[in-house]
Amino acid sequence: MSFFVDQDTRLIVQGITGREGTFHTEQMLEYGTKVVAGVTPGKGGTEVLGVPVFNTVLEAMEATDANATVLFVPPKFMYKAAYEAIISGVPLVITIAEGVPVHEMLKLHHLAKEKGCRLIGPNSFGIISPGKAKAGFMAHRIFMPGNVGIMSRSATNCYETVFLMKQKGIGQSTCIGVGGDMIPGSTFADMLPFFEADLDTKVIVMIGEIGGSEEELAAEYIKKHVTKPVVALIAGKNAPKGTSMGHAGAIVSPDGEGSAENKEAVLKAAGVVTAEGTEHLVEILAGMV
Amino acid sequence: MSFFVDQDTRLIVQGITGREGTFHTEQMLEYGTKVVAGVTPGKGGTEVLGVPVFNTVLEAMEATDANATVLFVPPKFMYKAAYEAIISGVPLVITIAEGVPVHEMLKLHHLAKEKGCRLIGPNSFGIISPGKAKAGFMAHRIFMPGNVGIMSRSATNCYETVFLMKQKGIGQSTCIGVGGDMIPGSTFADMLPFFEADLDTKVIVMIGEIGGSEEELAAEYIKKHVTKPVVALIAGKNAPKGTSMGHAGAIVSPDGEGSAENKEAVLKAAGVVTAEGTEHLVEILAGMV
Amino acid sequence: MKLLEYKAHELFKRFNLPCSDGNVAVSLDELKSLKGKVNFPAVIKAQVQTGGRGKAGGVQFAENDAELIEKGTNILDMKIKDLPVNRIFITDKVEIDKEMYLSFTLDRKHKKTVMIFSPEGGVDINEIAEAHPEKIVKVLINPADNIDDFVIEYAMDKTGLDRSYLDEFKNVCKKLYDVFINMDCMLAEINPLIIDKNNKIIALDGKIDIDDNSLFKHRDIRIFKDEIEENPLALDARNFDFLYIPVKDEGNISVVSNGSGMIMSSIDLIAKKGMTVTSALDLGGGATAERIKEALRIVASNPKVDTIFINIFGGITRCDEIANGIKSAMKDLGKTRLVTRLEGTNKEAGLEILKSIDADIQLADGLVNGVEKLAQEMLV
Amino acid sequence: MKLLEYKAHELFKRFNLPCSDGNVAVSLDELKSLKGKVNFPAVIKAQVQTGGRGKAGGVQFAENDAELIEKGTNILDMKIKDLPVNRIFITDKVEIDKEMYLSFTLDRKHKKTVMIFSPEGGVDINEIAEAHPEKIVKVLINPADNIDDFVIEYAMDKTGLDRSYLDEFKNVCKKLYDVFINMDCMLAEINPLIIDKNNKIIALDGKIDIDDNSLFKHRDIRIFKDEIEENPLALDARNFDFLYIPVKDEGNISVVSNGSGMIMSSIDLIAKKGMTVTSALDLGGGATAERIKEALRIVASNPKVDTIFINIFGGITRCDEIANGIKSAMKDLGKTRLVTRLEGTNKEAGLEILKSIDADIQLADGLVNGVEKLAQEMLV
Repeated sequence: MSFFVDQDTRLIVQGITGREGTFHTEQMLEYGTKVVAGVTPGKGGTEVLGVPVFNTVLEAMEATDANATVLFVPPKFMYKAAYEAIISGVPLVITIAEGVPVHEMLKLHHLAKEKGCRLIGPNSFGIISPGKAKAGFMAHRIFMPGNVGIMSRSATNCYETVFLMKQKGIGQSTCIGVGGDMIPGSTFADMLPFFEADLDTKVIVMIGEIGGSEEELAAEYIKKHVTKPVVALIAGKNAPKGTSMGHAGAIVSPDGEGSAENKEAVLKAAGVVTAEGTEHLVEILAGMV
Repeated sequence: MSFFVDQDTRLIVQGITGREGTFHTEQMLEYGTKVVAGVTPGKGGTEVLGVPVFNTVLEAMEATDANATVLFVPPKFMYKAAYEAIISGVPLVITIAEGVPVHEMLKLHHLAKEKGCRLIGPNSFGIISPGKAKAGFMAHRIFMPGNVGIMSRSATNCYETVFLMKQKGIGQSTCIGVGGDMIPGSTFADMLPFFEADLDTKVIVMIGEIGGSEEELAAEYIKKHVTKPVVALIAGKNAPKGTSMGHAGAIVSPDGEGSAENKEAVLKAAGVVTAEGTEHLVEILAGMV
Repeated sequence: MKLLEYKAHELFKRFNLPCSDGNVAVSLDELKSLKGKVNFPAVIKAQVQTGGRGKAGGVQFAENDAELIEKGTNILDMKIKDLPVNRIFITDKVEIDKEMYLSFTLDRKHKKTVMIFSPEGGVDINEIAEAHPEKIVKVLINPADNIDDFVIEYAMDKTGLDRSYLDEFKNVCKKLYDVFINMDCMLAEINPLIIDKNNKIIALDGKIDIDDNSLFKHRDIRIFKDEIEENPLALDARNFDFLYIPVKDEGNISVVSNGSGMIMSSIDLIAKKGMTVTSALDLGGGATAERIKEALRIVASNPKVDTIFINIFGGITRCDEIANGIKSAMKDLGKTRLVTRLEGTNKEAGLEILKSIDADIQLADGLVNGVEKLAQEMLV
Repeated sequence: MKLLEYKAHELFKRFNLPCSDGNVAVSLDELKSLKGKVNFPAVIKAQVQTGGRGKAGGVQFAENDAELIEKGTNILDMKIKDLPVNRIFITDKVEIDKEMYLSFTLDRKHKKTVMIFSPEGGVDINEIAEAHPEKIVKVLINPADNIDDFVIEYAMDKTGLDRSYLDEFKNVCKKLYDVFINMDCMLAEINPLIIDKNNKIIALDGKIDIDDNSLFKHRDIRIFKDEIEENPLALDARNFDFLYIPVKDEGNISVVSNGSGMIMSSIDLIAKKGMTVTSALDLGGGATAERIKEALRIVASNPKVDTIFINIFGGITRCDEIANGIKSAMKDLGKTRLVTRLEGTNKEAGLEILKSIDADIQLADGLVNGVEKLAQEMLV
């Protein structure tokens, strides 16, 4: 099971009857995504935009043979909804909510791995394969098909990047928001084998930021297993220590762990090209593709 | 990590200070097994037969770089000891005790799979690679090196088989007791890929019995993935329905599920040769190796 | 171990499952002492470890104390399928609007708990499965997990149980799951689970089967095990930590061996030769002469047994110990014939001892040879 | 959110961790009312969100009520690192035999809980790590699991803590783990964890840091958040659901943007040009004109800010709304200079509005161009 969202994706929207859920279901349908079911406990039997709604993910899976779900539910209900999706056997679970309690994400991170589920997010814009399908809330008009695969902790830095790419005529194979929270369901390193194997991806872009060790772990993996060129941007070089920069995950420990300097050094040692900012990143890409 | 026990196995004995633990540690050492550590809570710092004893598996692992553990603990403490071994990261956990509560084994079965641990037993005689090493309590004198790989739910049927094999000069690569309880940590199907890949194994013997679906699941796997010849024996053809035959697992449901007839039919359909009894089994083997 | 209905009911009460009050009586005196405690109309049910009590007259209704005593005494005097009714269970007669089925049991193939629900109930689940397969839903639950709300809702949606029962149904599912997990059940079943005239869900009758290996955790249940054991030989054997297995009523051979696999193999080969085993006894490991003697005594005390097949493959068990045990048992065995196969540690010493016994003991070399000797013996 | 010592102590008590009694006072009156409740000798400790209170005189001892009142009042009048001492915490002075360290925190790399223990304590864990690395043990714990006995025993064995403390140490570990899990802690630390003259293990001082995102589950803690927030602008911003981030004291630029990534990118590029950002404000999604106005007011109210860099990449956010917000904010901003970069939905309409404003607003096309304009502005 690839984590890519494309024509073969049959998507469930959990929280489809909510304001956000309905709005983005419409957007996703418009973009060509096969939204096959919605789930809202207590609203089973109804329809939203022609999509049948079920009380449980289990029933939605059985009735529609869905293979992915995106969760438009508030952070305080995220754990319960993602837990249900994982236990019900959905192979790809994409979570949007920002500010999920850390202890709940710790549990979900391991639960998903143990059950063989690919969990994306939280605090993620979702996944888009431009021109094919999207699962998430990203402003899809700025994306265009191409051969750059992007994975990003930040939505806005990804938007800025694809916006500048479009001006230069460079498109994307797949863009994934791994999310800005402290504990992601899936990490950069988890994504790399898929981008490495993906025939549509020629160059891999990693938009990281300060905090945590995901970029370092990705560098380790790249060194050993990735043959495609990787370009990285680390945001937050000038952020003060011990202060979260908005993303719960973007925080350098008082002892310096998670600093941009370290991340850039490790990435460079792994053969990754590092950019100063989004415009610089796109300049580098223009010279590559 | 192979599940085979051989010269590279560095074994922990949990419950080493107990009567059974000490006796079989002596037996295993005599046979050439590298028993590197013992674990008994509260007895840390002592020695048994020159083997250092630790309070916890974690410390034993760190101090000795062990890669397997065998549990000589009573059934009512098996859950706790196996749980500790799995959580402490021992890759191979062999459990001997008969009569572990079913609900505890259900939990351990999944826990081991989720943590990437190979759990063998319970109600198992252990694992022996004749001439190399053994981890368990089997009467090792009747085994001899050779190229038949055996996996068995029953200790006595395995003994009888290898005893008869010896008379015909046929030896074993590795013999594994998957155990006679209702819920095994690892199943026949879990063992097959290892026997299929093992260069020392030419023929695979499966000594099954009534109850459960392990032989059927093995047949499914054999059909798809096993190229080596497989010979099987199903004990309990004449056991009454709904009555356990001693092994907690050897019970045919009142509705006939787990019957020997069904197992033999499915195995034959998968290309497996089935034997009437242990002597017949060994006759078949004599014609093969 | 399978609990009798009244004991299952006691567990349901303990775990706060909704069920009507129940009373137990083992004698006329106890029946009389129930005066004023029973709600009428009441149902009186025989408590026996077998099915078909309804057809046998083991379930009757009482409208008042007089009827209760008359019919109760009547049932206490019955035998159902040869089993004496030692105990009756008296509950309210409930007005039933709908009968359903709910159980938790093990799925050995997936190594998980399976919840089985059907809005049709009152008969055996296999009958429901044949008549209304679409009205049965099965959901797997991970052994380490709680039962999730969504599993319960799924079961309702799939079978069409009205969502107005959501809260009550959730409550029953969670409580029965508590019983299943906390009591180490192999099966926890409510059948029928009824909806009464007031739209309340009530557990009317239940079956509980508890994992024997967990009984060290459930001492209160453990003490009932002997009480309900119907086979005195099995009881006798358990006192020596032997396992006694009744095999076929019509047989005349008993197999005594060490190890479950060996016992099954022996029975299979014997059956293949057209003979019939009536019982088997597993000695377990490390049997002493004294214990062998007891084992032989136990199996021989079944008058149907005229031949004992002793099949020992000794590892830790020493063949001379076995032989000495046989020797000292001989005077208790009367005319019972013995066929003995010894293998393993101290085999020769064992055979010497057996040859020295002045009795009809056939000695065999190997299991197949043993069964052949047994066949010859039968011809004698 | 980091709890002050007295609040951490309150949690320790709630979860039955062994610790001495404590009292809090915010005023002379409260100090007086403690008469008879305090055990002497006592320690009086200033409660401030900063380190180094010991050196500043914020920790003192009292032998009797008179001293308590004198020294307590004294501390309540202090400022420590510019922060007024609003509250003091009074506990028993304990006779210490040994100071140890125990904490549970997150290991982001492994996504697990890590237990950190050292039989050396009383100073910062990083100091212990430098001086006695062999005396620190770290063990990973799976997030969904309880803390197992063997983990605790391992920690003892590795550090050489005498096994006579096993039961007491297990108790402290399990209780602190309960705090960590049940209170959704980022950090639950006892330092020093002491052994007193009677060989009892006692939690003497603690640090608790609770996950802000979990506060909806912990209403009793939530109400303390505003109370301890030291930055009035951050508080002001939170009322509008903005996030206000103090960056560097010495800067003069404030960044207003939508999205954490965009804010970090802006600060990075600005720093690269040799300019210094003093604060940033994250608008979040879907800002209206009215909210933009409030955001600009908040960042401008810091007298150090003479320039605001507005960087909006609008998706759902509409650029004309932003422009109208800027327009209506102008009269509040005084001499503050604005550099604005708008991109996305209704960009042209937004630019038209901005051009119509009679004020010094630099308009930029793209982020890099924006930072260049900002650099030019600084030269003016």
